[in-house]
Amino acid sequence: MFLTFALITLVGALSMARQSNLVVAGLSLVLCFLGMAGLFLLLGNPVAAALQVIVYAGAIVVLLLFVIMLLSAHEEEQAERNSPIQRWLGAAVVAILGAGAVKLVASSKLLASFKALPGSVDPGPVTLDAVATSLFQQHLLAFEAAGLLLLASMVAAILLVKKEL
Amino acid sequence: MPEILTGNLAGYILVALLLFVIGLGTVLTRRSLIIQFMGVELMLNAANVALLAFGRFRQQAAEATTFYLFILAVAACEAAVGLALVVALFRLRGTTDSDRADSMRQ
Amino acid sequence: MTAWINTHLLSFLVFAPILWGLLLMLLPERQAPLVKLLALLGATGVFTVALMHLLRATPDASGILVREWSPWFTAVGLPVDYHLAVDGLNIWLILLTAFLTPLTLLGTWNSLERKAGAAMGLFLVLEGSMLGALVAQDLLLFYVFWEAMLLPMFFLIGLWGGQDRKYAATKFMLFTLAGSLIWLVALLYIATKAGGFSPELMAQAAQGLPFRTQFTLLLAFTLAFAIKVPLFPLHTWLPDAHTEAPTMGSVILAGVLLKLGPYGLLRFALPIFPAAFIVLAKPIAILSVIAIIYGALVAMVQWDIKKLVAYSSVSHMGFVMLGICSMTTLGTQGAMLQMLNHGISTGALFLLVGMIYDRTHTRMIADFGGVATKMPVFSAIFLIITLSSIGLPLTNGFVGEFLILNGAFTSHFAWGRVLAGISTLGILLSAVYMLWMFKRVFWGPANPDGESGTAHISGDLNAREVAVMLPLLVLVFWMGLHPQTFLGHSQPAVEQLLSDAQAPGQRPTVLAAPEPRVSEERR
Amino acid sequence: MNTHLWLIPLLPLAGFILNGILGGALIRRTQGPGKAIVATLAIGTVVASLILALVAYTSSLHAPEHRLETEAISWISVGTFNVPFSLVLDPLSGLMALVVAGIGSLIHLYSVGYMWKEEGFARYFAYLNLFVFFMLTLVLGGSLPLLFVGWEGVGLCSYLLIGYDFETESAPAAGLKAFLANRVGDLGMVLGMLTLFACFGTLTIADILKDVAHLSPELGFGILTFATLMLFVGATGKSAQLPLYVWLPDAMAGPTPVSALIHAATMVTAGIVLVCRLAPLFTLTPITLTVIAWVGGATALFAATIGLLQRDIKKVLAYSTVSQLGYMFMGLGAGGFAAGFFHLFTHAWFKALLFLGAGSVIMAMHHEQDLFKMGGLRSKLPITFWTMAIATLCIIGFPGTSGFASKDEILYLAFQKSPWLWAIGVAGACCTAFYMLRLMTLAFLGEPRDAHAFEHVHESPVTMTLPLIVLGLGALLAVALGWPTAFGGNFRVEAILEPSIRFGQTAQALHTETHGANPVLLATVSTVLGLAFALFGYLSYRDGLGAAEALTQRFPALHRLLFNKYWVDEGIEFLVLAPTRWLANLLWKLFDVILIDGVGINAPGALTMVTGDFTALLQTGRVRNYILGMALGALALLVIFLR
Repeated sequence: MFLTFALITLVGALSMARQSNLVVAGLSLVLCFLGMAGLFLLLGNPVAAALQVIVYAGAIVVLLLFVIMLLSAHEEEQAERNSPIQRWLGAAVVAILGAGAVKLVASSKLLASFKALPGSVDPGPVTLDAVATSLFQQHLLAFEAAGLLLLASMVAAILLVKKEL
Repeated sequence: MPEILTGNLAGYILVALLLFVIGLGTVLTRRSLIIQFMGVELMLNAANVALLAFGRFRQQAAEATTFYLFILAVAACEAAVGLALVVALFRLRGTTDSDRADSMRQ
Repeated sequence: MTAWINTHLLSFLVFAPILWGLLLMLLPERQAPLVKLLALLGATGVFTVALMHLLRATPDASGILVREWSPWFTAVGLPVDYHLAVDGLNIWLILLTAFLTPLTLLGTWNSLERKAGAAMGLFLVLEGSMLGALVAQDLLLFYVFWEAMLLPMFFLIGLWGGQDRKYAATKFMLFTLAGSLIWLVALLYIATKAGGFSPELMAQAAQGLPFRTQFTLLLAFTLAFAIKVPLFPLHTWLPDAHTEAPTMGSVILAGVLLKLGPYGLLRFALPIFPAAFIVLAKPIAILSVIAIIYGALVAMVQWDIKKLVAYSSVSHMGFVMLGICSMTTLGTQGAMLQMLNHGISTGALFLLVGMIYDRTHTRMIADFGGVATKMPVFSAIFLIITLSSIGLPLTNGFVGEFLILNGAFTSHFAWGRVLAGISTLGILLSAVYMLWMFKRVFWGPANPDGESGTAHISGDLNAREVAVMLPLLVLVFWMGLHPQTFLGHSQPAVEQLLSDAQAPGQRPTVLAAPEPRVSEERR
Repeated sequence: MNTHLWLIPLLPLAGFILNGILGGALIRRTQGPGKAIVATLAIGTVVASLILALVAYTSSLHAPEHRLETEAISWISVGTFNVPFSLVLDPLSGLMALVVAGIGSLIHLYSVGYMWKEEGFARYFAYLNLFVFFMLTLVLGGSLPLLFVGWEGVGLCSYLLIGYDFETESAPAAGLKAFLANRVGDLGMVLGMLTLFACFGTLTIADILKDVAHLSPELGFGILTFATLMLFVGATGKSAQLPLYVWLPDAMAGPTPVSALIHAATMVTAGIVLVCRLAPLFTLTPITLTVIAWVGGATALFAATIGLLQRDIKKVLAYSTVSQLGYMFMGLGAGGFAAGFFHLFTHAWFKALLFLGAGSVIMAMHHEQDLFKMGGLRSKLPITFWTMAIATLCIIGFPGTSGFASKDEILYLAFQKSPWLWAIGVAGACCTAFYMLRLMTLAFLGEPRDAHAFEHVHESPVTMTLPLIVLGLGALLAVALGWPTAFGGNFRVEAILEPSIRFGQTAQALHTETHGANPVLLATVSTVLGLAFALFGYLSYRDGLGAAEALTQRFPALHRLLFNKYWVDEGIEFLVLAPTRWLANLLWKLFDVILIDGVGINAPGALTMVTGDFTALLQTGRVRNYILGMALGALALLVIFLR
């Protein structure tokens, strides 16, 4: 199961990265997010999985697609000029980082110490209750701050896009 | 079958890292602001995966989910403001190509 | 009020102009006439207060006339005092500053075409910071004011200057800043050794240092002061700054700002590093003589009147430095007097050049000729100031130069006689460039070109301009006929300074600041 | 005590201030009456000074050491350096003050007529009063700096008065030249004062001279020689000696009365006054005296030869003045301080007279100064002619005149110093006789060469002729002050000046090698030669210019040399001024602009800018590039920390 979802996620991501049609890229992103939601389920976290589908795959990607439609920018524009350095350096950085990631994960003793779930105390899936308790008891202030942030960004977005107030 | 493909912590972290790298690659190699934006979303989500995986394996799943929620909120804000900026730029310059928005050059 | 002034006179002198100037800068531009009036009133008020209180003050045992002293703050274990004092060394420089400011404001009343109010406000800020540097006795405080002077001057040149103002302002800023930053390093070094920023502590600490270290530190001190003087070959910022600055900037630059260099040397460098100073005095004396001759020669071939006067400043300030480096009472007293002389005559020259520039919008010598026919009063005044500048006896210039030459001639420095002999050439050359310029501008047939400067002159000086020049003329003759007024105060101070320098062992014990009385009251 | 001495210089100063500030406005308001008031004020102050000086001089004769001194008023005082304002009236300064105020008042009077139609009437008289003030300060000053006040002050007035016609091209240039040449001399003066202060610790003349008497011979005669040489350099500047004489001929651009007062009678003699004042000091330094004698002799001959061929009437007189000043220095250098001063005294009368006469001629000829355009003026200007004739006789040393007495004494002393010096002096005297007769013949005798101008010539007004007559009388009577002992006379001036010249001295200090000579024989030789040349001068020009032109064609090279004044001005321009300007430009353009500003200041600035421009290329403004940079940085950090 893990392998399936992981592959869905990575393939979605890669397809998003290489797609030239923006709409298709957005849809690939949805695929990627869905795979991620599956991974979250495997981690015993249905709350996160649900949120992932609703907010990311739903709201955010839809927002992206709306913008693509609004600006009718389905295709990437012609490049003004070639920048091979940027491309090759970028590719090199990505390659090194990717290789490094694989090597790191493979050789990490820390990660290896969490080889499997300590079976004796499987906490069971995360419940909405637990999340709510944590959210509204320990992190109430942060929650309020997040709310304020959302409000502020809403105002900012409106301000930026609106031609005249 | 190697252990990593069965869904231990290392597997999740590897997925998260690869997602991050793919996101970074997108930002670095693509010019359309919208798709670069998607790359950024991907990088944020890579963090989410790592966060939740660690939370699960270190017995603090509820806490991790709470922070996942916060990341979600920030991502939403970022998406809203960022896309608004893209729209504003398009209005101003008629382009969504990040390379053409280079008036910061001296 | 009177009581407050009595105890806080120096703070008043420093901060009143600064605050008043900042306030005036906030007023809108359309109020410019009012702002000018307020600025003039403020400057006159400061001068009146300074004159009334400083001349009435009686010196205490150590020669201090007025003092304000309280701890200020302690930074990384080094106490910094808010220590202001007036003694024989700075009293006349303070009065000169306070005197020139209102005169300059009045003299350039209509010179600035835009944002005149803001410029005058800025000018008051400049006055305040210069006064601050003159009265500061704590080296960190001095440094703060020293740097604070740069900003208003920078903006005066950069915003109200001539064509190349940006270049000139930047050059002025970077040149002086380069010197003072190196100085700051030395200052902090010696401060950590001394455990404080008072010159007395530093002098004690310096005595304990190896000679090489003392010498290096003194070099850093001297560099900052020499740039301000400016000493050859660090002088090239001056002609540009003078030429591009608006009249008020040039006047105060020549009148006061340059004096901070020699003053700093006398006030801080000499007492802190007496042994090293005696060694360094010789090369500086040689450089001063070069400056005297060089400035005069270069002034000779200038075609811009302001530039000519600027190079003449280099030459005159060379005399000041020579006097100080002679390490004799005669020479140092001469230097003290010459600083005032130069402030009066060169300040007056810049004012006069400004007056004719207001009428003709040109400063090129070739554009003039025959001005004396059109402006007889102006020419007469200009001639008198010119004569004072070339050191004709009975005017102020002669006394200063003569004392300096005598000082240099009788100094213990072996080459003193040769140097004094060479620098007499400066007296000849000053006559060459000043009178040659006078001849070309004022005498001879008028420039036949209809577009020339002379053709644009419509009238002689008006009452305001004459009123500006009259006090300066009075001073020219007063200082020439009775220099004792100005030498009397500095005589004991200079003697004390030099005897301390020659016998550094026996200086009085270090005084400490009084208990933090003032700061508690403030709370 | 003796406070009234102050009034002697201060009265003319008051006249200057009043006329300078109010005179111009007054004349603009009221024209004629205004001018009268200005002139009265100017003359009045000088005449008052003259009377005061006369009174003071008579009372000084009864004072101890024949000296009157004022109280010292503090001027400059720093530690041991003390220079007070103080005046001293002794025989030397008293006589000089009388000459200055006396001739000064005559010339003031003369100027009223001469300058009446001028725009700057008030300005002129103000300057003239100022000059008298400074000249009296110079003469009476009790300390060297105070003397220097007058010294520089008269230079200033000379500058202002030469440049009186400031709207012309030449007058300001001449004024500038005069001031600068004087300043060169003043450098010497300043250096001399510095040295004397270093030696004696005082600059009061009386104190210095008293110390000189006690100076042990081994101590510091080298430095004293330096000091006196420097003072003499100052004197060459003011008294127009070689090589600084060049300003005096040009100074003729000033109004003629000014030439008479400043550039003939008084200011230019300041150098002689200075040397006489410090006579005991100079006596101690024989090297300096020798230099003075030879410089004086050289100048006397040199200037006289130039004077031979000048066409401008004032230029002839100017070179004559330079030459006569040379005689005075020759006398001083030969140790005859009294003789030098006596020549100063007689010369003041007859040369002032010559200039004023020339002024009268020039005015009559409507400002024509070319001798070749004059001629036959005797009948039209009788007073001018006869008074000038008296002066001519004096200057060529016609036996029995004052000029004969003073010049002969100098020549006699010169012979004692060196026969060659005497020969130079006699040669100069011959030239003098020639050019003076040439001048008189060309101007007054023969046929008028400009008939039109001649028509309108008439004698000058009484304000101008009266001074001529008085000066003529003075020139004749000056002989009363001294007649060479060799001719059975009494060289009274020596005794009169004794208290000044031997001030503070106890013993006769001067011992020079003497060449035994018969004074009568010497005088006869020089006089006969002089008169012969005078006759030659008369004959050459009696019948117009023809004979002179013939001479010119026989010696073309000599003529060109003399006519172009040995190309001295051109030489100075080429050797001194041009290199100085070149050097100044070089310093400015090379050092200031290229080396200091270019290499030192702007090059690092430019380097910074260029570096900035290069690094700015990295700043593409493209967000992707920035992110790439960030990623690279992060990668580097990772490599560093995870390695």
